[in-house]
Amino acid sequence: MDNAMKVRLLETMLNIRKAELQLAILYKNGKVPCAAHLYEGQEAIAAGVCAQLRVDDCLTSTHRGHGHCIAKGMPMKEMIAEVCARKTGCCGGKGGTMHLFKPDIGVMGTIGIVGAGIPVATGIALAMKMQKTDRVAVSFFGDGAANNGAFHESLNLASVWKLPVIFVCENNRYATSVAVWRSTSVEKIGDRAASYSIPGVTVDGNCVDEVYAATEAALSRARTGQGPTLIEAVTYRVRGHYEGDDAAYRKQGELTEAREHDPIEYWKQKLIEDGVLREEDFAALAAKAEAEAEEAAAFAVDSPFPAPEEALILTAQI
Amino acid sequence: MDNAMKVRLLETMLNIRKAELQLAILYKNGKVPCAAHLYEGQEAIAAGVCAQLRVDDCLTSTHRGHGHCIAKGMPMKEMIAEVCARKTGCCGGKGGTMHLFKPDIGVMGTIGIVGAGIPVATGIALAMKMQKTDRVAVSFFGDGAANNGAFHESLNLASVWKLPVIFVCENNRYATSVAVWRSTSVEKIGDRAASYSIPGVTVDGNCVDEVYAATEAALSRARTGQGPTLIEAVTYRVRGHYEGDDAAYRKQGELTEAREHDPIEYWKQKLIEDGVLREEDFAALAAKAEAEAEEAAAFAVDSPFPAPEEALILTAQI
Amino acid sequence: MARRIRFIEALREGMRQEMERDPSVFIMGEGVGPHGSAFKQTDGLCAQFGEERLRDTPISELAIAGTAVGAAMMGMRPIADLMWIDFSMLAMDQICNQAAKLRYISNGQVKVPLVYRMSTGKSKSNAAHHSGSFYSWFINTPGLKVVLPSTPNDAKGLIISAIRDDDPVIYLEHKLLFNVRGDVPEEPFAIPLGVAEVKREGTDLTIVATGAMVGFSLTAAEALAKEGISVEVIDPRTLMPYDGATILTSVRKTGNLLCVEEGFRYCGFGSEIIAFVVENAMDSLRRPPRQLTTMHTTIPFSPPMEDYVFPNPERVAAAVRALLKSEA
Amino acid sequence: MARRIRFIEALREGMRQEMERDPSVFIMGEGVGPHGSAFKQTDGLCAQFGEERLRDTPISELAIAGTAVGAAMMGMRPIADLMWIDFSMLAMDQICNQAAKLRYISNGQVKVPLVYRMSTGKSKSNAAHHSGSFYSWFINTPGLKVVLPSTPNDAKGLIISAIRDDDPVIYLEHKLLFNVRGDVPEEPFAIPLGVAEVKREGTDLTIVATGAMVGFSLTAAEALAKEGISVEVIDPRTLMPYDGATILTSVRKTGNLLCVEEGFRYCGFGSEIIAFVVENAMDSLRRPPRQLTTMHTTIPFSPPMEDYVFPNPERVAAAVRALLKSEA
Ligand SMILES: Cc1ncc(C[n+]2csc(CCOP(=O)(O)OP(=O)(O)O)c2C)c(N)n1
Ligand SMILES: Cc1ncc(C[n+]2csc(CCOP(=O)(O)OP(=O)(O)O)c2C)c(N)n1
Ligand SMILES: [Mg+2]
Ligand SMILES: [Mg+2]
Repeated sequence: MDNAMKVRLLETMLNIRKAELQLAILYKNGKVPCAAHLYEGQEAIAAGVCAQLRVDDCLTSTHRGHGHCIAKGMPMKEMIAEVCARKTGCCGGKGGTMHLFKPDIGVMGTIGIVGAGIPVATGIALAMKMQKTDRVAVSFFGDGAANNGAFHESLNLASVWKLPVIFVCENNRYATSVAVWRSTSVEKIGDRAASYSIPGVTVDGNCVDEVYAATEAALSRARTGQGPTLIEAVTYRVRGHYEGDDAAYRKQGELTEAREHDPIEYWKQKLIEDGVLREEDFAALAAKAEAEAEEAAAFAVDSPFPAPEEALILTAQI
Repeated sequence: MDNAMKVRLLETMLNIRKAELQLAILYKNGKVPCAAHLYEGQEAIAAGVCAQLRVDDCLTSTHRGHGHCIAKGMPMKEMIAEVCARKTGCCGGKGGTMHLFKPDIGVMGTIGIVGAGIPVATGIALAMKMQKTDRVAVSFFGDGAANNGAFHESLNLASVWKLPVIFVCENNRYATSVAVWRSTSVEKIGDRAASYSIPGVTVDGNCVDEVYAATEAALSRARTGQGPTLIEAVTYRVRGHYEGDDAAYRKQGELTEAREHDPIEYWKQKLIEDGVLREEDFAALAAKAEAEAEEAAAFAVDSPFPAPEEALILTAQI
Repeated sequence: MARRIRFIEALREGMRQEMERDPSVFIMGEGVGPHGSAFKQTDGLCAQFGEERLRDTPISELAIAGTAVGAAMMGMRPIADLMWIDFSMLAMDQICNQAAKLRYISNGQVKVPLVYRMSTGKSKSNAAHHSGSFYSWFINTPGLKVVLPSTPNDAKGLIISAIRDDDPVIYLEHKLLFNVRGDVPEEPFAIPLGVAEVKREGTDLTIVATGAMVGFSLTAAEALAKEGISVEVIDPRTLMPYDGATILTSVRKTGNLLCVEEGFRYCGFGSEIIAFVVENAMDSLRRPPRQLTTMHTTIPFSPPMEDYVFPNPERVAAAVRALLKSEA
Repeated sequence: MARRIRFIEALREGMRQEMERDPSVFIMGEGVGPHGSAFKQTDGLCAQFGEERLRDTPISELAIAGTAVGAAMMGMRPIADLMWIDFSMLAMDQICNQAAKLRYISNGQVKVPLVYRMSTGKSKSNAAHHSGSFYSWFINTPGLKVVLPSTPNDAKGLIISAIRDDDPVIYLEHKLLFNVRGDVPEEPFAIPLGVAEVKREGTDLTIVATGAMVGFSLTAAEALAKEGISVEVIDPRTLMPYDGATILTSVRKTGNLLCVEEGFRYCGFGSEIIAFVVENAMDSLRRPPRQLTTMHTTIPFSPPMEDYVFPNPERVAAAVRALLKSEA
């Protein structure tokens, strides 16, 4: 990884963080019409994976998908405006926080049904293979989704067909209020790869370099026709399940501990140690990201709502 | 395993074999109103597992479930009459070949949807545990079912809740026309147990002693609150997928080879070698099973069909 | 003794009282345990009954639904919370192929007494994957009963009946109703399944409405009364089997029928009721019956569009006026 | 040039010709490859197009349906064979939550051109898990089109339209029809979705029937003609969106309506058509409309019981007679 990439990873993480924090404010101010699931604390995963994707590679994501969109290159404005239900959002206000699309840069949908994006990504990879490209599909999903049948069926199929897809399981230790150990029968979700005869790794999802390295290996497999890989990236959901959730179910001290292992802080220190970055560079990058996020938020709030009747556009005659 | 048990296993296998062969004849003679999936060649699995079950242990099974019913103690007459759609069948003609029940001996249903019996057995085990019994549930299913989401979700849940259930995957090398290696991403389905942190074994499903031993271990785990086990029993489907299927998709020589490893023949030889059985004992047992099967077939054919209006009994007001 | 409590409290009280009465009743689902469920439906129950009887599950809808089937066959009375009705699409096989059918195909040797609870309908910008109201699928499935209460009282009386019923019952909880208040007796009571309630009497037109549509219709009826239009509002409460007799009696009296239905139009509950009424009492209809439903589109996220596609009290009133103005 | 071929051959020919024309079309499902599918629908296609385009799958209905969605979004035109409609219950989320909705929620940025093929309906003692005809669920879902051909000609013309359509289409194959013969043009042709066909003209009563019920109704009409009763038989062919205009025209002419529907009654297609007709043309109905459906019960296995619960030509004729004798 060269220095430019190192900085880019930091920038992406900062962009995601700042965008999410803006959304938290917008939510508090009543500008987001429904509960939203924020990605704070998991930025290293979206950043580390997407940094290596080409614009024509594709992803699917989940209810907690804002970060993946930003990392894949969606302008903050379009994401935030969509979450704020505006006409200028990436789906014109039809999708919302759990349904973000921008296919021309490979965002093939964040999906509100847990696990449902996994077979969809598998199908995207199938098309890529049948079309004889070297494009790659990535499916982001949570630890909770790894207990759903969609996970099992998709990984099996992708393996049998040697599809160019990377399954990225973000283990943030919770599925709503349920701690991962209470619902998941395996210590490392990455180990489930063995059931499908594909490589599986478990990395620290708060260390962007680890995520990056795992993705690099998976990508090279995928691009060269060797099939899928499962990456488990262990992280922690520092916010509630959704904005407004007080997360009273957390274990004592858990959150504080997690906050101490912040992915941005980790990477910043690393880059400073490596001499790639100075404190003031970081401050500048953070300020830039924050400014962009504020601007995007202002753009969203200033944008019009769609007209009521637009609801019926694209509904065809049925 | 004592000698009585050894002979009992042989008897059970013979009973299943003879009953199935009667059904093949009945089918040819137009006495079975639909295609039926016969169990010939897999008898060691039903026999080896069920021999150790108590009458209050329960099982669920599949479209290929006649053998499990016999092994669990269903009188041949009731099974064959049901497959022949008679009023005297175990479900009064309502169920049919893919839907056999006899809950008072623990046959909680053979189910026509692939994989669907797996969560049902899991729930049976949950009840057994909540009711503070030491009863055990067994789910029989095929290699094909092991690629279905129901498998994954159930094994995970059963492991998390440490339920007294044994998952028995009968790998007969085919799911309809599709060979197992063409649809299944793992060499040994038993290895998938690791995804759920439960023991998984792969045994020769044509060797009833291997099946018996694996079940013994699984049962003792289940009865003592240690949770589920996955047993893969490798066998071969010597008939077509259903009666009438010419199975043209088989590989050259495959069938002949499988026929040479017949589970009944194997066990017979073993018992003769061990001095437990003589040729003439075997002949007598086979004749007895055949007579019983013939009698059951005659009973079925002589039995009345249900009256048309019986269709509406149990339909409640809705 | 009745007192004013919220819908969600009434529902919870019904579950609590049944759990106290019958040790075979238990609840399973994602977050039903210590957390008390997505909408706090089971708040406090885990503290009372423990995690054995309030079982948090993985996100495995198929296994949740199927595990409930197996447990029910063995004499338990599971209440499986599938959260949003939308997620039940992952469990349709266990609900409609297994739970609904096993009693029949076993020739009555097993029964499957369970409740599938699901939240349903519009809320605030819940968007395409969390706004479902496709319960017509369950109505279409022999072997299932379907319940959709519109008041706290009905919520309690119907959950108790649903739990006690020996067949699988789909119990729908409308998200807009959780905080609605009403009088509810403290002691346990059962509202029989299959019995409608006339929520308002009237003489000019019959509205058949369910769930949140009942309140909308009552609001509309209030407004219309000032215009001299007398509307009768019937809430079937049980959608399957529905109380055809009460509906027919009303239509015979008023001569006019409007179905207000949050589900989609095609093969929906509104179409069903209209078909039922004309098959059985066409002669009593003075004008063509009508239905007001959610528009036939995927549900959009943004409030203006979302509001546009759903029924509301004003639209109900407008539909009544239009119907009464239509040619007899 | 038309020649007499079987339904299944017509269906296969339609798929073959589209696969020849458009390299983005492919077929996936359990056993669709070398084996040629459960009912031999794809017999020979694998030899022609290879296993890349006739993809055998594991028994993973959810993944099959979802993989089709992903591939379709990327410009492929998958035909996913789910075998029996009954198994689609395992894939409802991908069919009704994803395939049906993604074009809409993406605001048209993606489209999802795919076909889900499923065999449907009664056959010989297929019993509770293999006799489904619950396509009303799909009709109820915005974003889906639903097709159910009753003749070889329609089978071919509709599969071609289904494949070419830019939205997901549910293509239903009735098991009793696979071997029915009829005239079918050799060259490719498309029957537009949403267009009914009057399969027999008549003046006394309109039957709306689909799938195998069309043949039953024609047989009944033949018998009734001898009694002097003239029946018009309309096959909507596309169940969603259905051709309301053709149905209304017919009912305005005959004044009487019978729906013959293999699905269940409650919230079924029969109820839908009756509701639609009375909402739009009640004044033209001389007698209350009726429907003949499969009885509302899980499907029993044994032939006498099975025959008892399904419609058949005699029952159709009896229903027509009863309707015409009912009070006007
Ligand atoms: C199939 C399905 N079941 C349940 C839900 C409700 N739900 C939304 S998010 C969520 C938890 C998801 O956990 P995980 O996959 O770990 O993702 P995370 O929220 O931690 O990012 C649940 C249960 C849903 N949306 N879809
Ligand atoms: C969910 C589902 N999909 C497809 C089918 C059709 N089907 C019936 S049996 C079968 C093959 C099952 O294979 P396996 O599980 O290996 O059992 P076996 O037939 O080999 O005993 C299939 C695909 C079905 N009944 N249910
Ligand atoms: Mg999580
Ligand atoms: Mg098999």
